[in-house]
Amino acid sequence: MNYAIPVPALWPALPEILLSVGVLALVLFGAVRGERSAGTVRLATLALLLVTLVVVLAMPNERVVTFSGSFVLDGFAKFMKALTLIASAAALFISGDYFRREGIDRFEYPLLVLLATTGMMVMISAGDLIALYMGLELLSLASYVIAAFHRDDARSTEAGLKYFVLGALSSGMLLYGASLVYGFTGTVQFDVIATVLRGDPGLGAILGLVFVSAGIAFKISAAPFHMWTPDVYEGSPTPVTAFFASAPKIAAMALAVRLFVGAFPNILGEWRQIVIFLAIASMLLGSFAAIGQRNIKRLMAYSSIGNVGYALIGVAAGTVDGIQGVLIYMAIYLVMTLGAFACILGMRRQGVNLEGVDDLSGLARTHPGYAFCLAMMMLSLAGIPPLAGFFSKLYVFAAAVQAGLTALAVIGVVASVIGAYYYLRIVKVMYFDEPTGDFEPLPANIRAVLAVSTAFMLLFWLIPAPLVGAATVAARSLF
Amino acid sequence: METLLYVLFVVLQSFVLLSALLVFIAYILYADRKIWAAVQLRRGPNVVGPWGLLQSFADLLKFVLKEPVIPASANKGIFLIAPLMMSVLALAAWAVIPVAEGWAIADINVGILYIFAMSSMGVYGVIMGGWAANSKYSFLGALRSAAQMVSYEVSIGFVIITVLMCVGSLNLTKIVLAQDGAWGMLGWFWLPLFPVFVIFLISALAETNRPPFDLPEAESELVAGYMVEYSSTPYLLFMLGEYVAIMTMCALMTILFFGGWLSPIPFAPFTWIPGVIWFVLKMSLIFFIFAMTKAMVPRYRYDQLMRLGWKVFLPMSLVLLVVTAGVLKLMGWAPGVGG
Amino acid sequence: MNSIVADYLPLAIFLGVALFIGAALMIAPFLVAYRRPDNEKLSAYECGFNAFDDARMKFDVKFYLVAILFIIFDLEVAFLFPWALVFGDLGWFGFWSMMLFLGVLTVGFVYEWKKGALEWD
Amino acid sequence: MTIGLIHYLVVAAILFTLGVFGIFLNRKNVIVILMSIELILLAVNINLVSFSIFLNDIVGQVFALFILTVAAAEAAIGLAILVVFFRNRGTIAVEDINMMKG
Amino acid sequence: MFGFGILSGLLILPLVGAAFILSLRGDGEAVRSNVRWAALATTVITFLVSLVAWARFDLSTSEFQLVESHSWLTETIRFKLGVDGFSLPFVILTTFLMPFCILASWESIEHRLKEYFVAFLVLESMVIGVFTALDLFLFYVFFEAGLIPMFLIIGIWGGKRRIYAAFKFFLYTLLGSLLMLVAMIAMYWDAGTSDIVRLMTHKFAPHLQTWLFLAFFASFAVKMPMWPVHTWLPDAHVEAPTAGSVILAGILLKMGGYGFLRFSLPMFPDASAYFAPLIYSLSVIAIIYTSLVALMQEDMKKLIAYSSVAHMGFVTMGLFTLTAQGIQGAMFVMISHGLVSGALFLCVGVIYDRMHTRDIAAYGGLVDRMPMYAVAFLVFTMANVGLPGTSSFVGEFLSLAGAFRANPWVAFFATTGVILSAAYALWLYRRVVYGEMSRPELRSIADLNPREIATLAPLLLLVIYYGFQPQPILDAFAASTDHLISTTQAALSATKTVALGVK
Repeated sequence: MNYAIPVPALWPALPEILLSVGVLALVLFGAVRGERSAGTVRLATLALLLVTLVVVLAMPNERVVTFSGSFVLDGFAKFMKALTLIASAAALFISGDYFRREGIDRFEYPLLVLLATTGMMVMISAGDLIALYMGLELLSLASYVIAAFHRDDARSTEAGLKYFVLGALSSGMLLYGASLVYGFTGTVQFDVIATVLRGDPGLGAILGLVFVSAGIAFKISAAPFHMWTPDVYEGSPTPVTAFFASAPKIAAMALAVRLFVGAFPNILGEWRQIVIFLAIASMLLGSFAAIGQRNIKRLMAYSSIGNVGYALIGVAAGTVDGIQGVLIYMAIYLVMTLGAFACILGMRRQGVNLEGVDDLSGLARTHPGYAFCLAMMMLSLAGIPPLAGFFSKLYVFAAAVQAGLTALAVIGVVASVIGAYYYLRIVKVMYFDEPTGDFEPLPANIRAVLAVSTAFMLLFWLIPAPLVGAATVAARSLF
Repeated sequence: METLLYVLFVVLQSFVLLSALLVFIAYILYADRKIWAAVQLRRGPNVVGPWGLLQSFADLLKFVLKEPVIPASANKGIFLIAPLMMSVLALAAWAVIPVAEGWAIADINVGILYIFAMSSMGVYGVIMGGWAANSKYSFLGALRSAAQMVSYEVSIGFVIITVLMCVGSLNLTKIVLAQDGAWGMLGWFWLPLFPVFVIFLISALAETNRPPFDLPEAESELVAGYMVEYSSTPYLLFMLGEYVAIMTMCALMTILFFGGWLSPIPFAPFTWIPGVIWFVLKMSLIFFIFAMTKAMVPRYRYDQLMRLGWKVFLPMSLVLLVVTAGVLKLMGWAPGVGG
Repeated sequence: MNSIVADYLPLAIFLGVALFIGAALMIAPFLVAYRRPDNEKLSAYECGFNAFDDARMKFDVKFYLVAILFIIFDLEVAFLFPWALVFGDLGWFGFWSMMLFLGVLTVGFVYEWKKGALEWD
Repeated sequence: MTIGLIHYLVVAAILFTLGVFGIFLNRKNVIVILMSIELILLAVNINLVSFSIFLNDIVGQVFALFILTVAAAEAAIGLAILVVFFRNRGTIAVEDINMMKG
Repeated sequence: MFGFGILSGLLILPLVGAAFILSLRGDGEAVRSNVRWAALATTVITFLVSLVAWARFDLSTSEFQLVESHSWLTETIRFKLGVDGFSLPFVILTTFLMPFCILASWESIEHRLKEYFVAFLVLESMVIGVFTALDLFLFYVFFEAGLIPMFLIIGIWGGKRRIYAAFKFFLYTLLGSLLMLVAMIAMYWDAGTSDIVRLMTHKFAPHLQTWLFLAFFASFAVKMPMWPVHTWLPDAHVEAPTAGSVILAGILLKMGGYGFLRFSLPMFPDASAYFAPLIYSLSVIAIIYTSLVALMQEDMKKLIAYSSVAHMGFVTMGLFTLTAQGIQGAMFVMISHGLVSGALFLCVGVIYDRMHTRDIAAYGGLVDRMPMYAVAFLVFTMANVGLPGTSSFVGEFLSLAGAFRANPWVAFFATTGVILSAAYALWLYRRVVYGEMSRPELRSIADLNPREIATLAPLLLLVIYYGFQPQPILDAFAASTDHLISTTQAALSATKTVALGVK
């Protein structure tokens, strides 16, 4: 027996390699330089993320498989990786002021974000269950830590603890499902699983699928597996919440798509029921539970649950158009969320960061531009055209109707009307109520993110082609 | 029927091995005290039996007859299980040690992993005992002891890996046989892997809480560490566990670095001597080093101890591992399983 | 009897015998020794004082750090075992993979060192 | 009676269920939750290893090894967060993890 | 260069004006004046451009004209604009009413002037988009996007219960139109295109038509509004500022009618025929019931709002008769109502600006102090009643005639509605303009100022002009109406033939 393994093609994993090497180098740099290096490390991390983004974009669209099938590079991976990188970079970009002012500006934060990003990239490119698990855990472990990053704050640590417990539980479920899938199909590789399951899948594999779905539902915070989300979003430091709401969602959704469409395309009937259930539960819960919220971060948590529900509609369709819809949805959701969180980060009065919806009252008087941006984010989240958020919903609904899931689309529509109520409430507070106090001027980086995201929201409908085209290419690569 | 006979046979074997081991330990204890005494120009045990040779047995009797005190605030179940666990786990390691070719109760193919596991589990006994006693001295002693044991275990792990790379098997017999060759004791691993051997030796001292690393039970600081509340045979079992662990370490060193039962000079008159004699001799020799260290070296401070473990031994063993791997690979000396 | 059981049965038996010896020693004094407990005897030892405060107190987080570090490095060893076993048959790719792995760990180690996780004073 | 795959699977399923229930029904101590999580991962490993033997395919064991490692890292991080939480709140009782509600 | 035509120009012009207003800095009186003039100039220019479009429009054909098409979401979902005889009058109506809205807001809006005019201009652009869009999804985008500025207009510059009204307005409309969105998607997949022109010739299966019709109905009925989903309208009208009410009644309500004409009738002829009795019933209920409700109102705006609902009942009734008279009548009612109801709200605004109350009981005897106002108000009240010689008469008469052909009973009940409308409108007029001048504050009330005259006079002239000369308007959509009738009837008979053939 000879164990000598030929060297696999490394270039498809170049982005991941870059990020990993970057993390290691920056860890050393930070460790040697000490606490003063926080700013430098953040800048370097941003630069690294952008360089990686360029590398990702330079990758070919054709499907390349390496590391004995564990690693897949295709158009889908490219698209999702680009989104993830943008999300991480933006979330990091707006974090600096907050951490500095809270006095927790340590160089570990950018590095943990970087590690989480690496994990997400691995997840997105996963070609088998092991790679998937490794990526997922790299992401999760880093996430648990940054949730509790404000280690002297009781809420932050509680958020970290909750996230950890439920995250670990969900990993456990996912793994249990994965072990069953492995056992009953005899392989961990997605494409082989797909081939094996062509005939009668058998109870064992279905059971595995159920557990895997539950685990994924946890990770994307789809109801009824969402319990951790509101607490974690509320408790974590705001930039961390911004990060949680953007990048990992995208990666987890990519994971769901990879698994469902990549590994289980032949038992679509089985998983579609699960996904439909998750979608409906998430949309309704996201709409109803958010109505009573007074904390804007908590509100955004429910909003994100609802948004996952809409994105899952596209997954449930299981067609090229459905996946395309999911991709567009996630891309637009990303911009909206980052914009919204940039606004939330700007809510600062007398050195204290505020989180109450009521603190926004009369913002349109005191900061018209700021209020306008936030209003655009909220209306876009509510799915009002011509803002980009409408188109994200349009594509998933379209896919659902095409796949014969009209009832699902109708439920989605009803849920989005209910959801519109609480988004409008924020607009109302800002525009209709009297001001109660003034915020500090917005830092330049938040201004920049706000400007870009608002412009995106407003102008997407005029120039949708680049995103839509890219999503189409990406979605096709899976089929 | 056949199975039953086999089981009985193994039980018998186990009894023989364990008895021999315990008797050996009785004399090792005696030797320990004698050597210590000699270095300090005392006489050591000399009353019970000729030259005090039966001292250890008298001690045993005394332990059994002493009142077993269980503190009122202690967690009784765990308090009693801890010493039992410590000693049984230490003894269990001996199931796989080949004292001579084929002379092992179970010659399993992951022998070294098994020993590694068993010796690691000793820390549970320490923690449980220290915690269950519900006394500050024992609690602190247990923490210190646990931290110390795990710190050095890391280096020991690396050392074992280094040796394994030269062997290509986890089976203890194969490790010994890999050192067999025309060069005799010069072909054993202690010579080519000398720095690794030194690390292992010192780590073994720390791992077994031997002086100069006996911080957890240092009488000047913690009275008797995690054992402070113990008396009678529970105390005896802790002591027994420690000494068995020391013996295990000696045996392990013998196997890993000194060719196990092999004769140091690989020709006629010496090869006639049974392997078990060589094995015991080598163990005794290593123990002599242990005893002399105890007698001569002053005790470390706790921070020095941890510094040594983490900042000296860990990087050193890691570097040695990499260097060894590199050399083996470059020279093509690495053994193949079936290439 | 299949081979795994054949290999490990003696182990179990040996363990049983060791347990028997240990338990016998443990029980012996309870049967034969003199026993007369009193309050002083049963209270926790504290250099002659009456014990104040619970013994299960907060302790230095350093111990905990050591435990975490230990887990990390011991697991590293868990990966090294199979690697070392087939070391001779591994190609250069296998060799460098592990070197990379060790390198990553070393970076983590340097980080800990610099962060002062290894200081005891 | 020979011990076959199904027995291993049943044991794993029982352990898994115990773990899940341990998380949801436990109302006392967070450490118990951590232990339950380990129990779940243990169940997974039993599954993987027995499947690996049964299928005569090494991948399952490789997977199990990865899980072991990650589980340890997970436990380390979990405990670290728990320590920080304890420092802030002075308790690790499950019912005290309640600062945020709604 | 990019092939953008005059219709895009119409869309963009108000936005350009809005951008310009946004770029003005400061809050001084000079700036406020600039903002007003800029807004007025923008709307006037837009109106002039729309006249150009009218001039270029060929009345003799039912084809879509001034068409422009750019790639948009996909190759099949395009950014396509164009007008035909049905949509052009609405475009003109919109651009025409806008300057009056601006004028009406000249002084009554005191705070956040800039945002106000920006919202109006954006709203104008969106409304023009609705009437010119030739792609389902593009239509939907404009249709919904108008909600945002309207929401803000009601919510920021409205009356006491503005927040409640704004939310009600928004959520009602949103729910209806999102159902329509699902239907649009279904149409897209069924026909493989979202091009309205091509969809008009696509034959949807009758079963599918039913569902699509209901979904579109959900949206347009709310927008119209039809009884019983009209309840948002009185709230919105009452709370909105004057100009907001004008836009709402004058233009936004017409989107529903336009939607029926553009989608329901030509695309789902079978379903339209099938549901016509339902629509008749709802229309008749709306006409009679809301007229009765209007009688009970103490609030002037609310009264006019209910009267709008009643008039919209004529529109739906006329449309679903599927006769030439009915459709022409409905179109005419819509346009005339745009002028008349707008003017009535402006009239209310005039006295509201002076007295800050809309309570009917608070007024009385205005004729003594405000003779000019009394005349103008009289004309518009008459027009609202549908007296011959005003534009409303033509529309109501035509739609009643159509209804009579389709179903005499419907026409009979609708006629009662006309009588009731006379009752409430005249009663309103009597209570406000005649009677005792009970309150001392009224003694010093001033008559129309030049700005108000400039606002009301053109409307007054048009209302009377079209009352005598309806032909120019009727000509505008004559060709389109004929085309619609012929294709619809053809489709209906085709379905019948198929049904008979199967039997």
